[in-house]
Amino acid sequence: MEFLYSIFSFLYQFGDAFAFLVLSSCGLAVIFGMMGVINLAHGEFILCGAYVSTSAAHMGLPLPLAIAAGSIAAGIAGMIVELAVIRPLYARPLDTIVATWGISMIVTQGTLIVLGTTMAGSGTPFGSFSVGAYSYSIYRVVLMVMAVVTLAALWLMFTKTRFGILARATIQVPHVAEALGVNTNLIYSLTFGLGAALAGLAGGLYAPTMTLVPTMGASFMVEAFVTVVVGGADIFLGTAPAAVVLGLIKAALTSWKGQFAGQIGLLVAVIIVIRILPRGISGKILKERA
Amino acid sequence: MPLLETHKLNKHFGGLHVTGNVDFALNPGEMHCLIGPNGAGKSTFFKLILGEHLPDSGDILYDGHDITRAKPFERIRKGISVKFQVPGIFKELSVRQNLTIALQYHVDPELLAEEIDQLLEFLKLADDQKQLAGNLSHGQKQWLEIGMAIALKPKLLLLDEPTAGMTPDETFATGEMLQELNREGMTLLAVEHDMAFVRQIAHQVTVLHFGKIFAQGTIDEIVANEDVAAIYLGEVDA
Amino acid sequence: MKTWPQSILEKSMRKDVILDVISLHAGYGGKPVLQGVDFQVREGEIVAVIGRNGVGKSTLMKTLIGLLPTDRGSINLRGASIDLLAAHQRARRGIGYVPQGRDVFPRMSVLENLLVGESIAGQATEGKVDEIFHYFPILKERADQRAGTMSGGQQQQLAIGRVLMGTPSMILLDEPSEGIQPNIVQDIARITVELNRKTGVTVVFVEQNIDMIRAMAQRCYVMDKGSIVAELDKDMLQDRDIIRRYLSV
Amino acid sequence: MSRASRFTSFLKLVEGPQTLGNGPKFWSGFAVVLLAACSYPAFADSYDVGNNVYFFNWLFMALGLSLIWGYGGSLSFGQTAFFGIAGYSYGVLTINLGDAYGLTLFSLVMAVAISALFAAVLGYFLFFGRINGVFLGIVSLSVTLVLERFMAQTAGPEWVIGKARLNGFNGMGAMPSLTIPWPGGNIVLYPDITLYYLTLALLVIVYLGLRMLVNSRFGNVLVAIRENPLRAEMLGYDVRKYQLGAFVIGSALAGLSGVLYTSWGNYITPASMGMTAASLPIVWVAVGGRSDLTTTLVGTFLVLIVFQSLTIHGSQYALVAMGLLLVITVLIAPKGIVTALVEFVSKMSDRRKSKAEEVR
Amino acid sequence: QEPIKLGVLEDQSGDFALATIGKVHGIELAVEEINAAGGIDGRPIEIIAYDTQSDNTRYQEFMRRVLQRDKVDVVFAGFSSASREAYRPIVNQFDGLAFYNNQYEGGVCDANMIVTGAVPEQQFSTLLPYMMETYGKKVYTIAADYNFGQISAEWVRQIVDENGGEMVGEEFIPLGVSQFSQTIQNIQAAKPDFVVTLLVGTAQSSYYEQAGAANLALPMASSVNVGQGYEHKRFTPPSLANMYATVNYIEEVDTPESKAFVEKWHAKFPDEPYINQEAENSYAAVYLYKLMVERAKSTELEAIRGVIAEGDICFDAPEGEMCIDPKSQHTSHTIYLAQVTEDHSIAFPKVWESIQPYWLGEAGCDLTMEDPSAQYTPSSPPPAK
Ligand SMILES: Nc1ncnc2c1ncn2[C@@H]1O[C@H](COP(=O)(O)OP(=O)(O)OP(=O)(O)O)[C@@H](O)[C@H]1O
Ligand SMILES: Nc1ncnc2c1ncn2[C@@H]1O[C@H](COP(=O)(O)OP(=O)(O)OP(=O)(O)O)[C@@H](O)[C@H]1O
Ligand SMILES: CC(C)C[C@H](N)C(=O)O
Ligand SMILES: [Mg+2]
Ligand SMILES: [Mg+2]
Repeated sequence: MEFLYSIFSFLYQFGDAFAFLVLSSCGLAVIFGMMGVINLAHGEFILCGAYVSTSAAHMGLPLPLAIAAGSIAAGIAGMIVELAVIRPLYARPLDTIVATWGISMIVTQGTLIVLGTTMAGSGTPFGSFSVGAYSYSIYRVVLMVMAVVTLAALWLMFTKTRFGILARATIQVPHVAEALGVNTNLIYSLTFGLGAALAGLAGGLYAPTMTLVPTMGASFMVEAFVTVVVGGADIFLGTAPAAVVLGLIKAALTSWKGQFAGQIGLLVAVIIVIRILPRGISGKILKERA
Repeated sequence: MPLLETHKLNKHFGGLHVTGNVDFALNPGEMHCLIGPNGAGKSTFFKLILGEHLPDSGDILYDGHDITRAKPFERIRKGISVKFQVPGIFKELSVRQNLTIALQYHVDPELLAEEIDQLLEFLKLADDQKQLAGNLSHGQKQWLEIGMAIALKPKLLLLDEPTAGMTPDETFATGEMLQELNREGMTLLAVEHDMAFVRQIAHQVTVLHFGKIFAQGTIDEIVANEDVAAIYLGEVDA
Repeated sequence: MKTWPQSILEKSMRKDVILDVISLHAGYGGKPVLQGVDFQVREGEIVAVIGRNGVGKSTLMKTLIGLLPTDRGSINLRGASIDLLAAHQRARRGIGYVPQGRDVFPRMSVLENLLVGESIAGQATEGKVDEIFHYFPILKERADQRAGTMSGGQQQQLAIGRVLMGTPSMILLDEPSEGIQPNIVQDIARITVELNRKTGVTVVFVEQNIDMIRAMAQRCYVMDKGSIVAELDKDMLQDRDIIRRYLSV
Repeated sequence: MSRASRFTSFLKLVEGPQTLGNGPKFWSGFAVVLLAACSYPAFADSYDVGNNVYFFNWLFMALGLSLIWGYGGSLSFGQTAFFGIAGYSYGVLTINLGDAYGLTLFSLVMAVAISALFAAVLGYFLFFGRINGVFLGIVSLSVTLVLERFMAQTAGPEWVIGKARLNGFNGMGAMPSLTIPWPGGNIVLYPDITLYYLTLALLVIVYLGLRMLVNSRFGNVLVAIRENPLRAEMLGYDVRKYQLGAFVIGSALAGLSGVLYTSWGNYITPASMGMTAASLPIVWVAVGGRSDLTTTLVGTFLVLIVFQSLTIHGSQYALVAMGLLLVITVLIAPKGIVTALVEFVSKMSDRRKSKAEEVR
Repeated sequence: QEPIKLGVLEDQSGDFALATIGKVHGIELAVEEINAAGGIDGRPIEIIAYDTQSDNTRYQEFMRRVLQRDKVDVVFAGFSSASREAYRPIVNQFDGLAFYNNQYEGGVCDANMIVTGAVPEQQFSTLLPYMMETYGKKVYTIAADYNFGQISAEWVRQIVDENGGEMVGEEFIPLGVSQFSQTIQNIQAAKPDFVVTLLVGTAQSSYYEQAGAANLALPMASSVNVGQGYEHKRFTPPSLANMYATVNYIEEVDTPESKAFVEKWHAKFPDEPYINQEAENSYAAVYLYKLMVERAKSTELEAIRGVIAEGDICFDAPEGEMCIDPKSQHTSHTIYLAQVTEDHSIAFPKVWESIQPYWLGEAGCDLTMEDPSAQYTPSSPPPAK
């Protein structure tokens, strides 16, 4: 029995790490994988989702709706940013690093100035459950489910819908896509908006469990980057397996040697993975297939 | 002794056998054309010779040395040079700089400028030498790349569709230029679909089909070959 | 206000003129390339554009489809100016464009590449994919291969198949024979002519391959230094040497 | 070629297609700026002198990144790793060796060498593993973040090298400043006039040296690799070696920055390898115009000054203003603000010239 | 009269702003009061403040600026110990006087520094015996993985040991980590009687919400949380229920002096989310400085240190009396045991008056004799004489 309990607890910890990796990274992955843009303002879209959903919850909106509101708000913010700042930069993707870094500074400090140093949380719903000697938060299980749902929805959207095909075409050879009748500006806008909305979703989902401060986005960034890199440029082939591998590494190291080991383990994993698979997991899969 | 030899060269991508047991030999001083349907494996064969792809099995001998596993740049330093099917130039550098980079280790620094001027003249790019190479028209890019390839003064020059996008006159001029270089001792292997060009320059022609050598001979023999006509030439009057 | 010469005005009013290009100027960021291009294409025609390297043929094609802005002059499609339309809007009006150097979507499968072409029509057309596969069997065989790994000639076929997916009423082809094996060059010429007969599609193509020009073109414009310098009619196109001469103007 | 002419042709490399600013006009401008820089301490107060030394400290790292990224095309997001390694090395060495007999100068050289060595090892894995593009950026970022995390937890007494406590997140202090042995009393290089001249001299040497490097054949190959690595390889160049070479040189310069910074403030901290610190060099270099040494130098210096004065005068709005400035710069000046200025000025002077000709 | 220049380097933006904007306000409030009452010996105080943006290099830049360019008489600077260590060499180089008005890991023995914040011996020697008596002797520590956390954890270990308790676990969390599922489980596995939480930074404080959600209903003790980051105000009840923190001040302190203080504070800064202990330290520090200057009749460092050496620089702060210890130039405090209740209100089950910062002096730091300008820890104390 003890043994089963510890298996459950490991699975729970793995699922928890997996959910965090998936949710914090998929917005970044969409924007990076589809558009080649390294979005250093990713954390600020998460912030946007968290703040909006928490405010909505404070105003009495039920939690699922509040989270949706956060995600939508971040998506709209993303589309605005894309229009104003990112669009002129597609030809020189590396410059987006600087631009999004600037945006991140503006948003973080702007939030501090306008909304103050912190926002009161809304509290984690659903309570807890126990297995053996351990008690667990139910909401964390919801997060795990949401991670899986998000991945599935993304996969369907990009492989089974026309939008996915057009989006990938637009990113790969924009002028030809345009000449074939694709409204590339609209595609860009929607793709970036989707990435931002996913970041907002992560923010909304994690908001009840976290400190709400203007710099909160930063605590998602390392995990997000690591997952995207290990996954490689193809987000659907890459992100899920990367999150599995990294989730295992993180859960195992953290339970064995503590948080420090878990963190360092993640970063070292990147270096090792890239050494073995220079194009990430998806690069490997694609090569095999071709 | 042949300058370039391959023994049972094999390469596959997934389930697709792109070259299958290719035994090929190229004698020094020869001008050889490689033709064959689209997707026959001609470019892949080039990439194997250059080391951009490594073969699954088989050997490549160059000048008596086994270069099967050598790094691309090592092969180049042994005297091979190439123009790709899709022009590969330094887009954000000027035409002149493109040539400088190709020539700088092959020419005495004192003579470099002069040499480049000559080459530019020859490539009809003298007027455009300050242009960024990326802004050239498609045909001009082809010219530039040929220029970089011959700047290395290679013993063996590989050309993948050198005249694509050129007018017939330009194609002819290119042919004459290559013949000139050949007279000076360069061996040449070219992939082409333009039969007039092949007729103009080729001593020998090899037809590749599904990664295998399908026919070999002079251009007249090849044109007369009905099987080649069926898979490749159609009713072209070459 | 600028007044157009009477004859051109007249011509542009003619009902069967599908494409009317008047004194077109365009270039790259201040560098002029097209310096007053005038020509007309009638509905259902196949017209070739020839000229030496670097005279501006591809630039003309890019300007027609809208990838480069018109600096001066105008482009009229069926009598209406399209100068202010973005490329995708022009495509939606039935212009298909096959760029020089093919430009397939490298990291997408062959089939996905074809599906993008549907955007010209704005919707999927039943049975279209099979039709394309019929014209270019290699595409069917390699439907799942990543387009970037197809051979040069295969990519060219894909690029042509891709625009046909959208059933365009006018196709702009930039050097379609480049890198294609001789018998498929003949096939492409044949297919184009066949399509033209069957559907009345208008074709404007840039080409250097004399055989292809002769096999396809009903009329031919010669370009030099950014403008049209001559026009060859059906009879002149019978003579290889004339074409050859004009190709090297 | 005679030795003399070889030497002059070597010197001629300070000019060439790979650098902006050639010809007598540029060099007279350069002389004026240098002169102004040399006489600056005579007019400025000691705070400004020391503050400028502080700005100078960072310029080496920026120049190194320009070489690696702007010229070589490899975006390294982890230059601060070498900065930090050299800074800590200098601290450990000088705390153990002391500041007598010019040992601090020896430590400087050693610390830079250590960071170069580390760059060589890391770069070997990266470039010989054919890692490039964004992935290179993120791996190098990960390396620097690992180092930061690691150094942050070395607070305990067990983390000591010789006499030097690493001292975790709080940072390592109490290392001596650079000291020049001098008959009749060592000269300690506090952030004042002597250090100013020393750093300035180093800067001029590094700048001119790099100009010669990028205009040399090595530099030609480097930009060729940036433009088209496959083509460069097919011209017979071992691409990986050139990339590694540039990476090591650029990283050693980041190391030099680290040593100078550590000696300037007698302090080095893990935070100097963190995410923010790692982004800064990229921002400096991109804002000025990364593909040229001069624009990088001027741009970095400008950004440092502007950001500092914004912080002084902008209170809480400073960070917002900085962010806006970055976004606007990137949008209106694609090749960097300094390059844009240069192009604008030369266009204006062209126009004036042609007008003058018209009149004639 | 020539004003006395007071340099202020505090983080008004970035990671630490949440806890430190109040420090600037505390200084402003005190200065306003003092100036209204005629200044220090008739000289008004002029504040010269820079925003250090939670960035160590800004401390280095601005410390040089205030000392060299602005030529301030005294500087109040720094929240994180890293920032203090970043500027300390510069203060030493220019022989300036700096106040560090912050609770920290202790051990700075430097004649150019005056510390008004509380140190571990003041907070733990009070907190831990109480907790062990009340809840039991098995202790689990989670601490930020850097100097403050590690040294504080060392103190915890030592005091638990001295009081016959047992450490059943200890875990260090890198700064910036915000996810705690595994940590929560590790704690459950170790079955402690209470948890010592030494979490730093806003990301780490997410622990409380997550532990609450997982129903980890263990009592908690802390020397930094509540008193600095007012977590009980930011998280929904009852996630901090049964948290005990030793603070030298927080706004809930229920004395007439404190109430008056809170009132005048809110009159000036109506939007202040919370008055934490560092805000009060900073406020009191201005008065302590005033006292020293008046006593010394000078702002010269030597003169000031002279009056400190006399040993009776004391001020009746809102928390109660605080005095400066001449040997270490640290400050004695009234220590309140703040208990967070089920609904996140605060009770004070216990108060200790005038707790001395004893350790440094006992270990051998004596600034009246010599100035090593060093930082010591229990495991690396001053060299024995
Ligand atoms: N990386 C790859 N992955 C999968 N298939 C590939 C890859 N590279 C080439 N191929 C396939 O191998 C075959 C040979 O391609 P190759 O480019 O050598 O043809 P080619 O003879 O040069 O044709 P063309 O005349 O059209 O240029 C083609 O069917 C192509 O689709
Ligand atoms: N992106 C560009 N930027 C600047 N100039 C360009 C650009 N593309 C082409 N040019 C210039 O415009 C002129 C015309 O180029 P264009 O590509 O239209 O020629 P073309 O007639 O299609 O030649 P080819 O037969 O070689 O394809 C050339 O001089 C070329 O250098
Ligand atoms: C507890 C902390 C927030 C402050 C403390 N002075 C430090 O070491 O950083
Ligand atoms: Mg090919
Ligand atoms: Mg063209």
